[in-house]
Amino acid sequence: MKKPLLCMLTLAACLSACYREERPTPPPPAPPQLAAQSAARLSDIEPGAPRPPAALPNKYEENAYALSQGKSLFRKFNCSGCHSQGGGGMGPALMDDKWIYGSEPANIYATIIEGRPNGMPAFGGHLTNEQVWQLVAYVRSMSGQVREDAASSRSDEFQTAPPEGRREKATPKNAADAAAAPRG
Amino acid sequence: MTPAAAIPQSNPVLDRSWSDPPGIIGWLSATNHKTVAMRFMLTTFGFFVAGGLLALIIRLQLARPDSKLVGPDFYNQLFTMHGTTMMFLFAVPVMQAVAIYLVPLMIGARGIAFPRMNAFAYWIFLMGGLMLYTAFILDIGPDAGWFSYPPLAGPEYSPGKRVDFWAQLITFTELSGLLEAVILITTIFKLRAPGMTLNRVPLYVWTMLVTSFMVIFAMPSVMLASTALITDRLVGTHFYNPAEGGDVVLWQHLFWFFGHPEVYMIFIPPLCFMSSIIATFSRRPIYGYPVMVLAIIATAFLAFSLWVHHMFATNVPELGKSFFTAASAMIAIPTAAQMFCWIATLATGKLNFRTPMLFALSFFVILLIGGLSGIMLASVSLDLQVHDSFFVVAHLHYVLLGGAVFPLFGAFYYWFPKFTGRLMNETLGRWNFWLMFAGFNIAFFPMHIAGLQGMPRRVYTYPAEMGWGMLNLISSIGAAILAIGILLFIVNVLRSRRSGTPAGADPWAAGTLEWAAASPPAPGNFSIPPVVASRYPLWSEGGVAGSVKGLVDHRREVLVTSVLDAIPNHRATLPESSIWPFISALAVTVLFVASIFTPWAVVWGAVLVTPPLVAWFWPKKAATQRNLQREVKP
Amino acid sequence: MSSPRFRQTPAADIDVSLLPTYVYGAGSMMWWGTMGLMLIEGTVFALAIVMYFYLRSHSLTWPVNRAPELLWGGINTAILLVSLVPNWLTKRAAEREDLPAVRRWLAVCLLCAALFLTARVFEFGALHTRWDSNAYGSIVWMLLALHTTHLVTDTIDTAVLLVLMITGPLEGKRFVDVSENAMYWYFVVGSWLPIYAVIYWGARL
Amino acid sequence: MKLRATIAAAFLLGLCLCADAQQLPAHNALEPAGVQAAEIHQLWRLTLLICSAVFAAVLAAFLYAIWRAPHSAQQAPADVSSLAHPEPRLQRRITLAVLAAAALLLVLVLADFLTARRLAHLPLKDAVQIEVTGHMWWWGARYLDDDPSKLFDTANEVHVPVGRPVILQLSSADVIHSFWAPSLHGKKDLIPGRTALLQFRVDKPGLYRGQCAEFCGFEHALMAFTVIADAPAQYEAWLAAQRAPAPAPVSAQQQHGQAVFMRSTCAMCHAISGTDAGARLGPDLTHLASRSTLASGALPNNRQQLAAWILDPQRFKKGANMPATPLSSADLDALLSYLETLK
Repeated sequence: MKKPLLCMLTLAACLSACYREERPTPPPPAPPQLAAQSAARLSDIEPGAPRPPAALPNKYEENAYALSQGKSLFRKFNCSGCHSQGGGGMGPALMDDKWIYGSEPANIYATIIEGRPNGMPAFGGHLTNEQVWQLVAYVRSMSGQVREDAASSRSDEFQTAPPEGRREKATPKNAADAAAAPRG
Repeated sequence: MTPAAAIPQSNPVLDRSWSDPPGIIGWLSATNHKTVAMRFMLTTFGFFVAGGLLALIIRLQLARPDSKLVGPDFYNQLFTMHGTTMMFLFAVPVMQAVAIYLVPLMIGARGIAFPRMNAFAYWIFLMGGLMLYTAFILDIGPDAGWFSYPPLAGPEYSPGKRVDFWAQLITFTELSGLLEAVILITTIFKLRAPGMTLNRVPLYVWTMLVTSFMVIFAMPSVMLASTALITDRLVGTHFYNPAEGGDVVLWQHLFWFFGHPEVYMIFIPPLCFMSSIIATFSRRPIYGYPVMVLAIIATAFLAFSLWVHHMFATNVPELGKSFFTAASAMIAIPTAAQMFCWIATLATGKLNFRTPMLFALSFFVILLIGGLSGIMLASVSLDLQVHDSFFVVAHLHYVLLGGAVFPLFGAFYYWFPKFTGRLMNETLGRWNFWLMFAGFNIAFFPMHIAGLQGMPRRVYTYPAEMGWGMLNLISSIGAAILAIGILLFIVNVLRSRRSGTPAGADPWAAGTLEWAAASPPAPGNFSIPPVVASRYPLWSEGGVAGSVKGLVDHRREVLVTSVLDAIPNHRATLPESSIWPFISALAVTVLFVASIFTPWAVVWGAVLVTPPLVAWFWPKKAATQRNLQREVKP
Repeated sequence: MSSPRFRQTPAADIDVSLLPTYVYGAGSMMWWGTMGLMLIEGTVFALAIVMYFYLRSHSLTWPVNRAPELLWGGINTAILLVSLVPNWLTKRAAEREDLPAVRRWLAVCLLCAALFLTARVFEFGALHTRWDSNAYGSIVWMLLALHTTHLVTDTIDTAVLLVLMITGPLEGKRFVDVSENAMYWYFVVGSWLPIYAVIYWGARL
Repeated sequence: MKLRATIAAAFLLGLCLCADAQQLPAHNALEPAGVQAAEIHQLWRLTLLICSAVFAAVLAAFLYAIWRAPHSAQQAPADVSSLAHPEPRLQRRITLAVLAAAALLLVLVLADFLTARRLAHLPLKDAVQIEVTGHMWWWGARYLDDDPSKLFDTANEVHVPVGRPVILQLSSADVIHSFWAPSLHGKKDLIPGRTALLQFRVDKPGLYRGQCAEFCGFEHALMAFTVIADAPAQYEAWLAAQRAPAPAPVSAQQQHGQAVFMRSTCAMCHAISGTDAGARLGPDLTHLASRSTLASGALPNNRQQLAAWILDPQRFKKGANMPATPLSSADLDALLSYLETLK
């Protein structure tokens, strides 16, 4: 009675190996065809009126290793130099609910690749696609947008904010939405 | 010659009151120490086989240089799981599992103290093991080594839940191990047959007493360490974060303060498997009973004073290191004394080389090599060279297989007739022994050389030009032979269980009390509990001086005696079988597993765990009524 | 007290049918079980205190934050010490099998535990550090949380025993349970004193 | 018997393999090339001798015991006379044996103590100071000098002068690693938050391999380094060369290669002194072409392997942190030509 049950359980388990735990990650999730779209956008970079966000899910948001790689890249590439661990400084805060250029993965991807006015450099070419998606996943985790069990825990360094995995999920307010909302 | 009390008699009333209830619910409610112990042994053996299979994949991968069979990710999980399984799910628990079967029989008791807690400890252990293997199958297998050094095992470098499952496994197994230690200590101190004063206690029971005390003092250390690790990972504490005042070496101290005594928890019980087997097959008592007991106690004490020899390569102070070298060398002395006593016993005995004896005697080769290489590792300077190299892999397998697994297999051959009523096949047994012995040495001896040639541990591959290929190939071949030996053991068990020669109560004409019970023992062990007057009651004239009368048969009544001299003190009634230990274990499992994902699980988990625990404790009206009828106040 | 007492083991068959069916104190298995648990938990506490001083020896400033306020810790210690009295009375009543007294004093013990747990909540607040602030905060919280776990367990134990003493079913050995529960409370109080010293005065040394 | 045969076979094989490995960088605790390793090797020989003697003696006693003792049937009555009477002869012999064991242990402990003392008292005057940092999974080395302009970084290969003591200041950038060059000295852990010192002296010129000895994650197995012991003059020449910044690219292709380096992923992690590339996340590449291996000893350093490594590091080191860099063949060619100038 127990054996077939056990076999079935094992089989089911094998088929559903946990994606959250996979590492080192295989080739990145299929790149959304951003290059073509963004090529068009390159000409009229401006805040306000972002395109309707391409709601493409970033699979890395569910992978703990990719998120931790993103965190490590964020630190190593000195993103904190401007964004200061996400709390904001010279650059905008990334831990809060305000998104100037949109909170969707594709928006953040474009921000990293193309840069934004007022100081955000374009990292296109300097980063591989995979690295960018890892960073995108991590940046979203900074305001609690990803699964709690995949987001990073504390780092082995001075603590400036609670670990990503323990942050309240902020409901993103895109600047565009805020502008569109009737003022009261 | 056999005293009256030693003749097993059947007593249907007694059997019924000590039997486990029927049906599936009854199966889950079982609390008889033999039932629980049998499940415990089978479970630990299952984990042993699983850990062994992992080891075979490891050996397959390392058989050739630059092998691409498994990648680093899976390999790291493999060796972590292998180490964790063997240390936490096999080596320590199997010793306790055998003990909860044998100790009550050896001390002439009808049951074990706290039988429900015993069942609970088993279920907790089983669920912990299943949790770990479920995680492994789901690719959440821990991959930071069985020693989980932070920061590698910490939140930053081990993202995801892999190490959390490891840390929770520690909680499961330590909880189970600690409870078993309390049960064994109480059983040994309070349930001995009248007349079994402390200096008549069988050596094996002594070792379990000492081991249980070691468990109590050592295991809290790793529990504390792993709790700190898991809170570091889950709620952001800073125990191991040097930037916030923590220290990664703190983990190493706590871990090895447990980890080194653990080796002795694994190694001390088999010492007295040896003593039991050698006495029986030399047809004489072990020479130097007081020396043996004192040696075990000395070993246990010293075991707590040498944990730093695992950390010589860190920057602990030099003078401190010399102390630990001296302590590590000193622990060889009691072991040497024990070995000399056994040799003396052999030299003055009348020998009979049956399979259990072969396994026991292999100790003199394998453990001797392991012990001597241990002395090399204890030296600060030598250790700097061989530490974390394959030399250590060789050493620890010589100690743990030679010191624990070979005697354990001998013990299985020796007590199998007691467990099942049938003898194991002798021819298969000899094949089994020689294959294991040869396979073991072929597998592990070359690792000494590989280590000296500079091969580090825990590597998933090595470049061909290092020239380690041939040594590793030999090792892998040896591992295969060893595996065939163990396969033969399984075949032998399966065959003998059905069609082995019927054994009778005492097939080896041995001297200790467990052989006075039937094979397999009746649910209540002894229909007429004995009174003891000798260390080897079944050998000495008048060793079983008489019997205990007046214990009630229709309840689970045991005679509680005094600690030192085993003078009868009172009659206690052990509780009925109950499903609640199982349900409590389930609730605790939910708490532990859920707390990997959210710290709040500790709070609502506690709410979940409390009702079954209360139900477990809550007395039944009928049973209370029955007890009241025969109650005698102190 | 007519039951037989064995001074030494008789040589031949012995009849134990007149021996008591339960005893108090070190003779009983329950005493040894409780002792075992206390030994385990005592080891845990001792090691946690060692951890405290180890971390302290590796830190330049200690305490890293403001030292904990003395008020709530002091109140708690006082409550705990006071609770020893009803606890002792409970133990004595249990061993005399005086059911009304057992009920009364168990209830007082429970009250003490409830008071203590309430004060404990404030005590956490008065630590002036969080578990995730730094290693000092982590170890202080761990010490206090470990002890609180024991308090909670023993409070639940006491509550269950009180209900049992009121509703039954009762037999003599249930009084042994009460007596052992009281012994465990001694341990909870006894282990608090060094922890209190470490948390409050270790930070001020 | 089987055991003996096994030991003999294993030893013989081991010896053959040692002989084979002669051509390569030395990596063997049994072939010391420096004074520290030699001290330890001496202690090893003494320990091995004593332990072998003890092994032989105990085994002989054991075999003698089971050879001498009579055999019997299993059901033969047991002889329990020893429970009543002491056995003084056995007692004397066992006491003697235990005392002998204790005495031998004392010898070993003393020898160990003396070795540790000698190791601690080796002269350190005029030592070369190198800061070694463990990274997942490569080694950074910084040659210290009182004159800050003479500082320079290199990776995975350290040159040291023969006959002069070397002090390594070991620290870690991430997890615990352990520095172990078996032919030179025992190992020392690199622990985050702490600094450890390792002193050694190489007495024979040559190449010595070492490897990380503390499990540190995916590529723990392929985290090797080479210590190159040069004659003093050669060493000084090497120092001078290393202190110089990278030469400017000359040909158009090399210049194009440098541009590729600067605008692709390379410059995010690697430093080349004398250029804009200053990141310290990967090995310093200022004098890459002067090194004999790539990827922490995983590959030989030549154009082909370098190209393969750049295009797909994970093919060689599955867990490597360096990302695969897709480059057109023209860009790759140019990049390789540029990197080859970094002598």
